[in-house]
Amino acid sequence: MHWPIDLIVLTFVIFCAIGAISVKDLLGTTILFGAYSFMMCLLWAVMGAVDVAFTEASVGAGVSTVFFVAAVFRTSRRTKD
Amino acid sequence: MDILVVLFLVIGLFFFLGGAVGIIRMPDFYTRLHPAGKLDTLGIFAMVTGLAIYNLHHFSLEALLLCAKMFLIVFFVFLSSPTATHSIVDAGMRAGLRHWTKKKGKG
Amino acid sequence: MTISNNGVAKEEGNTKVTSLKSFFSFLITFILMFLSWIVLSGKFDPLLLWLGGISSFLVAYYFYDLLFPAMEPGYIKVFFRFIRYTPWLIWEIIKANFHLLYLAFHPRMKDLIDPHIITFKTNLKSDIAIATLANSITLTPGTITVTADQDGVFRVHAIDRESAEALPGTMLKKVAQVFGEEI
Amino acid sequence: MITFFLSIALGLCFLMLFALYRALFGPTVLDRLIGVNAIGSKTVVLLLLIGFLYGRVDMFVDIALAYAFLNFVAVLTASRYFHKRKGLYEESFMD
Amino acid sequence: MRFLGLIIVCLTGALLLYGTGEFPDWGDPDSPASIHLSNYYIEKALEETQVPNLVTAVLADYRGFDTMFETAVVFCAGLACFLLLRDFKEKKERFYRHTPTGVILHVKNSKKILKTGKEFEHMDKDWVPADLIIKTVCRILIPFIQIYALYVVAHGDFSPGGGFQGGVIFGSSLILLAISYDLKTLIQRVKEKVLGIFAALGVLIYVGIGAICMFMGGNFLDYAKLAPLIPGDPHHIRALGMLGVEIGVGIAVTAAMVIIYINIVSAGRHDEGR
Repeated sequence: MHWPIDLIVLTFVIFCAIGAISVKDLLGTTILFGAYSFMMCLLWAVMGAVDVAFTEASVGAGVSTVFFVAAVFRTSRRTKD
Repeated sequence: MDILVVLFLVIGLFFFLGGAVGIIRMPDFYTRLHPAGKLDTLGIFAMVTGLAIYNLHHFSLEALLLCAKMFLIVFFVFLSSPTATHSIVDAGMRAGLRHWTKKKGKG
Repeated sequence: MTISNNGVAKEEGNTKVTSLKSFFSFLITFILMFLSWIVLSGKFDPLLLWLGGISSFLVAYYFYDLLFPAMEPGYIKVFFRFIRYTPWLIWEIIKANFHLLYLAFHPRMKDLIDPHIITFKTNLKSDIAIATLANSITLTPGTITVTADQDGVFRVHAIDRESAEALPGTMLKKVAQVFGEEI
Repeated sequence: MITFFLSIALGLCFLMLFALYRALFGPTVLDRLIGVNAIGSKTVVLLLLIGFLYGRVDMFVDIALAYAFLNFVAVLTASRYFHKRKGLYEESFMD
Repeated sequence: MRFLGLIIVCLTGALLLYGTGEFPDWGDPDSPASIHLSNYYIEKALEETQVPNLVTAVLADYRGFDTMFETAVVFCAGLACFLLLRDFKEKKERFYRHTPTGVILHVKNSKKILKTGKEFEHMDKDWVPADLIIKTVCRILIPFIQIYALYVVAHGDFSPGGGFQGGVIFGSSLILLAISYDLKTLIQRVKEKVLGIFAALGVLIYVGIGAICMFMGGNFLDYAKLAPLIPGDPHHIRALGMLGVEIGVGIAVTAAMVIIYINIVSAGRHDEGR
């Protein structure tokens, strides 16, 4: 019934993933990864897996972004490749 | 009643559209924040109001509490969204990003 | 359990008054937390109500000084005045949002906008008044607060001349009236 | 009404594309941050709409609330980075 | 070399896509995954456990061991961050700030610790003054976030959520305190020792409930055997046992998240901030 939303959000997820691995700046990668998690949460919610969506929203989008930024803050922002 | 719901939702969508177009068209970072931070806030307000009205079709205590819960989201967004906007602007200022002005705007 | 840089006035000598105040702030935090628990939960099961009571007690016991650092009796008046301020603010936000919409859809947008930064000083003292004014300025489109410090100096980024000119006027008066401060 | 909600949700998905453009191709990191913030605020409403589509709003409101809060935390953390480290381009990052 | 990698990745992807052709259809009722166990769970779970949320019933009751070791993994992650990063060495350089004027003193290579009082205070190189607006707004928001997190923990039976999500939200509300003020404020409020004890205590609550079930004569984590200990309707005893387990998970996850954040952001020195 909700396949259009499903399809569109899935496309966005792929865009976010490609962006997250192709950006050179690590902070930018972190932020894009947060966007990826947001989209992923939406995708789970569209599929009806409510608990998984909640976990993704809380862990993937919130805390892991915070941890990644903290790690970037203590190391450097460049990638080697 | 349904007309009201449709009206609110369409107004909210219109605000969101304005925000999205603003994000694309504005010339620099600071001016982009204006539509992003504020039109979205009002869009959330309008859309949640519409959805809450739709939720009150079958009036009961549970529906009322659910509406209160929805407006908790609105309360939260109205507190947090301007703070996030301010924080981003402050970060840009400290990072030393120049703002776009009319005279040397071509660059 | 106090925050050192919070501006909590520690007057020596009248610890009794301080403890009474902190008890009141604990009580009000507890009531607020319990109300929000009921709104969130929506179930009136005795077990869940007990759990709600225990959780709001824990939050209020450990973090009572976050919501109200020093409870004053005047806060209730401030609350009602703040409720009266909100509709005006929302109306102002809606009115000004259409201006921003007009800007965003205008084909020659770059001729209309003229971003610049203005600075002005106010006499607001308390943290919460400054934060309210700053957030109100940010919510009213056309202007974003860049910095606001303890002395009440605001730096505001405005998107065009028109919204910059209207700035410190009515909103400052209303906010000062809500929090009972001089302009 | 359900069809109308579905079309509104599709419209929001379409608008998300603009914000996603800014998040993917934004010239600076802060532009990406704006894009992510805009995506977050749209998604809150989208989650509520999906809840109405499934007819179980009481479940989806929880996720939307958590979502609004965690979006705030993520944006605040990322911008707090610049409050502590000065400079948008750091450590000969540009060369 | 990169070209070779691309080819390999594409080949693997093509192979995987080829493999999906053999899968059962999406939502196929005759697929192997949904003929054995799922039906049992869907039919019997509500009747046996009195918990409306099926996912919680499966996670905390039918597969209780799984969740227990997940909690142990989170605890181990916190422990690993602590052991790898925590730095107990004494600092060589010290920074002091004169409060009224804001002048910063930089003391190198001295064992002597200056006296700090009303005039001078410790500070760190990375410290920036907390932003007024962010500080005030976060101060107002944090209690509401915490009550929401506790609500998520307590309502794991009825609505989505549970111990893990609630714990993460509670932990990020404490992290928000560190972001909006500074790290010292968080450490003053919630001591490091307390965090460590809580992280272990959460796992202990989980294991302890399981062990009590064993002492009462049942299997490990068989909540039905708890019925003589707790007054009330014996039908709901499984739901109550699950609630206890969720609370344990919540405590462990909260403490582990805060430990990880503190140790990462200050590189184990716990001194960012004043």
